[in-house]
Amino acid sequence: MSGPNEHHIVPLKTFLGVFATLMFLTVMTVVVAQFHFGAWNTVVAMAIASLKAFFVLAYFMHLKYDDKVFLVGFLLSIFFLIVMYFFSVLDISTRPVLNGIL
Amino acid sequence: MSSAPGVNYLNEKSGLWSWLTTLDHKRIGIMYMISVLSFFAIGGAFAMLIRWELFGAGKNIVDAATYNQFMTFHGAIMTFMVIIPGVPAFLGNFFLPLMIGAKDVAFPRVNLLSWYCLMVGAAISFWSLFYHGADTGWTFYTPYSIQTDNGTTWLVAGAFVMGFSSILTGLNFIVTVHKLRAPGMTFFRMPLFIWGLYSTAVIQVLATPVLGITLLLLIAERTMNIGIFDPAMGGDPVLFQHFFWFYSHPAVYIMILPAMGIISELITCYSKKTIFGYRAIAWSSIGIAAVSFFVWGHHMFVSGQSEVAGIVFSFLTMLVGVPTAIKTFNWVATLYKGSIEFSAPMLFALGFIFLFTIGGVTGIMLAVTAVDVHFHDTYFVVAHFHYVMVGGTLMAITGGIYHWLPKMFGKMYNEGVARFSFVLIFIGFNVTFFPQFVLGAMGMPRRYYDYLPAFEPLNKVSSLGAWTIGVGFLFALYVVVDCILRGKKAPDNPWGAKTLEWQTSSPPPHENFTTQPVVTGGPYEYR
Amino acid sequence: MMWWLLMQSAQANTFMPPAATDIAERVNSLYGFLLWASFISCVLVIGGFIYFAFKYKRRSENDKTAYISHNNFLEFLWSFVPFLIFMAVFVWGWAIYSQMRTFPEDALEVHVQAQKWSWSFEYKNGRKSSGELLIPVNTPIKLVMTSSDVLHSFYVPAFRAKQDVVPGRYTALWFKPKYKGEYQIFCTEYCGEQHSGMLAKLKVVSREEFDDWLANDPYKGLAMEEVGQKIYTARCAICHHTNDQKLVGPGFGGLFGREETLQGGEKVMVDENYLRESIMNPNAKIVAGYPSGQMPTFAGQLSEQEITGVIEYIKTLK
Amino acid sequence: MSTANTTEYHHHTAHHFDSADAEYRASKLGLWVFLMTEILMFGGLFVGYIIYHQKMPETFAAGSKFLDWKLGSLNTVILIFSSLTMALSIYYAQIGKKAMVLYNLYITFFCGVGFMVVKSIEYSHKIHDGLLPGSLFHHAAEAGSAGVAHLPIYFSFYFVMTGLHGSHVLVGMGLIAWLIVRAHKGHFGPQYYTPLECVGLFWHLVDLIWIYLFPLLYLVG
Repeated sequence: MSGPNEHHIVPLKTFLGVFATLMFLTVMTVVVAQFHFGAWNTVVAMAIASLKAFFVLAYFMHLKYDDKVFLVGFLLSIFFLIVMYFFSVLDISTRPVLNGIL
Repeated sequence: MSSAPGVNYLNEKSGLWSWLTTLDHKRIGIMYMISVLSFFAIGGAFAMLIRWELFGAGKNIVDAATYNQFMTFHGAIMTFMVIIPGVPAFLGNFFLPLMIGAKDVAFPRVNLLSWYCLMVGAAISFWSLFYHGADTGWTFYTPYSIQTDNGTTWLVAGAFVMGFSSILTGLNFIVTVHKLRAPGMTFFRMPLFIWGLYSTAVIQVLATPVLGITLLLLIAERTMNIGIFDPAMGGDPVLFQHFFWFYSHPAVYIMILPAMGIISELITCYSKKTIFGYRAIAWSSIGIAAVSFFVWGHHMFVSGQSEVAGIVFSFLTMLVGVPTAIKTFNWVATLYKGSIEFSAPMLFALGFIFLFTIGGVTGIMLAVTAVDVHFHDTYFVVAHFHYVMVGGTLMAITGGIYHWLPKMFGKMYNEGVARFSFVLIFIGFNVTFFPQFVLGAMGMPRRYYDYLPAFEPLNKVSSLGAWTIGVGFLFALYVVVDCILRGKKAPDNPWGAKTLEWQTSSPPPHENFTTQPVVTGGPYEYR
Repeated sequence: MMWWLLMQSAQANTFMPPAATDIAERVNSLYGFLLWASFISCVLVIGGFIYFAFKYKRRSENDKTAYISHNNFLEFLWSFVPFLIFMAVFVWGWAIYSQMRTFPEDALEVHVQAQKWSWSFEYKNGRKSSGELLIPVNTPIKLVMTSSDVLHSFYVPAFRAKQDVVPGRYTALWFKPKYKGEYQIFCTEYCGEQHSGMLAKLKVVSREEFDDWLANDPYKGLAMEEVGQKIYTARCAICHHTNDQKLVGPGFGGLFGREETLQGGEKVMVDENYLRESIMNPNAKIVAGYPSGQMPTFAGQLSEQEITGVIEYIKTLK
Repeated sequence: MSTANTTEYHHHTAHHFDSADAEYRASKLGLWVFLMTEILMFGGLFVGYIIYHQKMPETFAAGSKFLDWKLGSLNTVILIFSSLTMALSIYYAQIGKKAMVLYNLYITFFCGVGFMVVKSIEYSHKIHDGLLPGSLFHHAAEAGSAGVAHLPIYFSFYFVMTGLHGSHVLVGMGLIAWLIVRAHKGHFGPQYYTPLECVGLFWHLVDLIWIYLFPLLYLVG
């Protein structure tokens, strides 16, 4: 067992680097939104957002250094969200055309 | 903080204030016990009134509007205030730390907060009665729940707050199991009740927030008419059902998984035999918890859900049947070559297997799409889930209360009356709900205030049975009160059980164990 | 042989109403199989534990018990065998379910409109009826259904047919009745105060009788208030008495010509205009003591003749 | 600020934990479990949003035109910066610079204030224009010939999602204020910074949710 002293300390430089990356990605997402890729706009926006989320999670939230239980928990909650989305859409997208009034 | 002999968690401090501000998991467990039993009495009273109204066709005691309120409050109280907190928050709170050899749960303040959430949520729910009550059924289906002109918003808000209680309990249990096990208590040395509670906690944490957001949207729907679930505004009412059942189906397992855990404890203890297939039962708890998130659409086979979705959900529902079957067979196998004592808790455990088996096989019937089309929203469904929730969970809670009364209060209960209460409840239960299977097959829809004359004889039988259950539970209540007030002093381990909670004094001291227990083997080493 | 006997007896509609379509008979066979499979499993499990419980009853406090931790073969067996049975009934159910969901091309379409708390039906030629669905025997019928207020569910037990009726979209249901007769229609999705009264009759008649009926003007030779009385029975009686007793809404007896106080304190005279407005736009002027939102609109559902008929009928109720 | 001079604060480990470290680890696990519930609660909303976005893309495209992406971007920058300062406050606690802990907490708090100010400017515009959820909606775009069906639903999602997020920012600000009070008393140092770490995780999650909300609501059209 390690005391709190031995907890991993992320160096200051890493934090500043992550911040710069996040700023850059924010500019990117705004710039990219000006182009019209049709349905791909959402995909690109979500991809950039997920990249940003990765940096926040890995460094600001220390997931990269911490107990892997936290990572498992986080992924578990994302997984069940996908389950919720998948099965709801499975219903909605396969309803017969007759029902397409909405 | 070693305590003097004779000092235990009950008498170490006194006064109402010391209870309301306590951080001891055992005292919080007792407070949950009092509240859950009170809610059970209220919900039970509604059940008695429902069966009185349904005793004959036409009006018996109240009009249709009032009946719908009875039906709604019976459902909402029994699910949100009785069965969901019943096992985890009451028995779990008291025994989880004891059974893993911990001094308390990980976050005692959060634990107390969860009790207050339940109380405040319940108060808000009952507040709806000042606004003409609520008549949506506990499922709050839109758009009826948006349109109905009464206190439904309060009931929904109450359920929302009670959701926090459930989440906080689950959170506490997960951390406690991970971080506070006694030395030597590996995951696979934990009693199966703990496995049940742990898998329940996972569901509580992962599913309840979705109920929270759904109810929040429903409140917004009723106050601002936001239209997300309202077809009049372009919303999709069937999506509400998806959101609702995404929580509420796993919630069914919040109700039954810890009850199954209790049964594993009772069966081993009263047959003095190690559990058959420990790992299979432990893993099946986790398996049920995981698969429970994939099956919610079986509540929606005729809701306007697509055919493809119906078939996929039917298939996945079958998968949940397998671990459930495993548990049942393993309990039966545990009895083989045991030394079985027909004490009251064991009778409840055996009663559980009896009723749960019937509840289980009818569950498979309902999971078959083509057959469910006929049974959906009929009394067959009502009978099925009462067999599981009452015949399962409530039988387990009652058996568990008897089993652990000596530990909780340090006193013995009246075995004779306890067995008598079992007989009444068991017989009354079957008389009430078996005819409802037949009524459902005949085609009587649920949530009906009035019915066709053809349904009358069986409804009469059912009502008579319901009152028998009511009397049975009064006897059970007598056993509990009598034990607390007049019971003979109990030894530390009256049943010769092997799990850790019996290795400390009865009632346990403030920090549960005077010396830190060290675990060297499995939980049921009856050799 | 034994098995055949069992299956035969199971098919005899155990507790269910007599099956009146081919699909209902197929559901019955599956249900029969499930009943027997369930019965046998219950006997095995329940019989098993009762036998063990008595055989290994505690003799003394010092009983020695066998230490049996697990048995992989047994555990595999009782996981795998149920799994096979579950898969079998799943596939069997799937087969029948997809027949229920596959609509025949040549089906006779009837439009079903559900609202609190009545069923009304409209045929292709514009013929309407309420409270009674008349269909020809041995013809596939497709119901295209929608609701104008909340969820309802259309259920005919004898056909093993059920489908929720959802506002804002159409859902559909089909069946092909084999026998002439009268069947019960229930609403099986909770829809408020008179949910249990939201019933209707389904009459299966011969093709000729049906064609006659379809071509008929239902109100031929009836006086206005008689037209109104018919509508009253099918659509209004669930909430309004003919005397002056309150049910869900006010009783119609003595209503006409009375002065009522509205929720805001305003007074209104119950005349033809007020009655018409209350039928078409029920929430515009609610009399004090009644909740709003209970009554659905009948605009677009009743013809001019029918509305006038209802008003005239109310006038006759003293 | 003379916090460094006060006598060393000694945190009492709760009686049921073996060590301060066990308590630290348990607290963090508890907080992560709590974050899982937050993810699922917001996630439910996101699922609803995506489903409706797929169902009525024109409505959502038209709706997002009414939002000011510049204000949205400004708020994104503010929140990410506050996440940085929050992380730095923990960093300085770990290396024992108590004054820097305080500065960073103050900056984080005022970033929260800034976020809420921008948010309230946006809200008051929407309220003024009648771009409100559901039946409260009374903007001309719905009635006009160029109107899009179901536009109120877009604003239902907008207000529910940003409202719920905003309430989380407020809660986070309250927690940071509490941290500031404790930091003034010199409670945090290399030996004990559990509250900083836990509130920090919560604050980052609020940031994380905004990272998804911003493109979904303001940009994707």
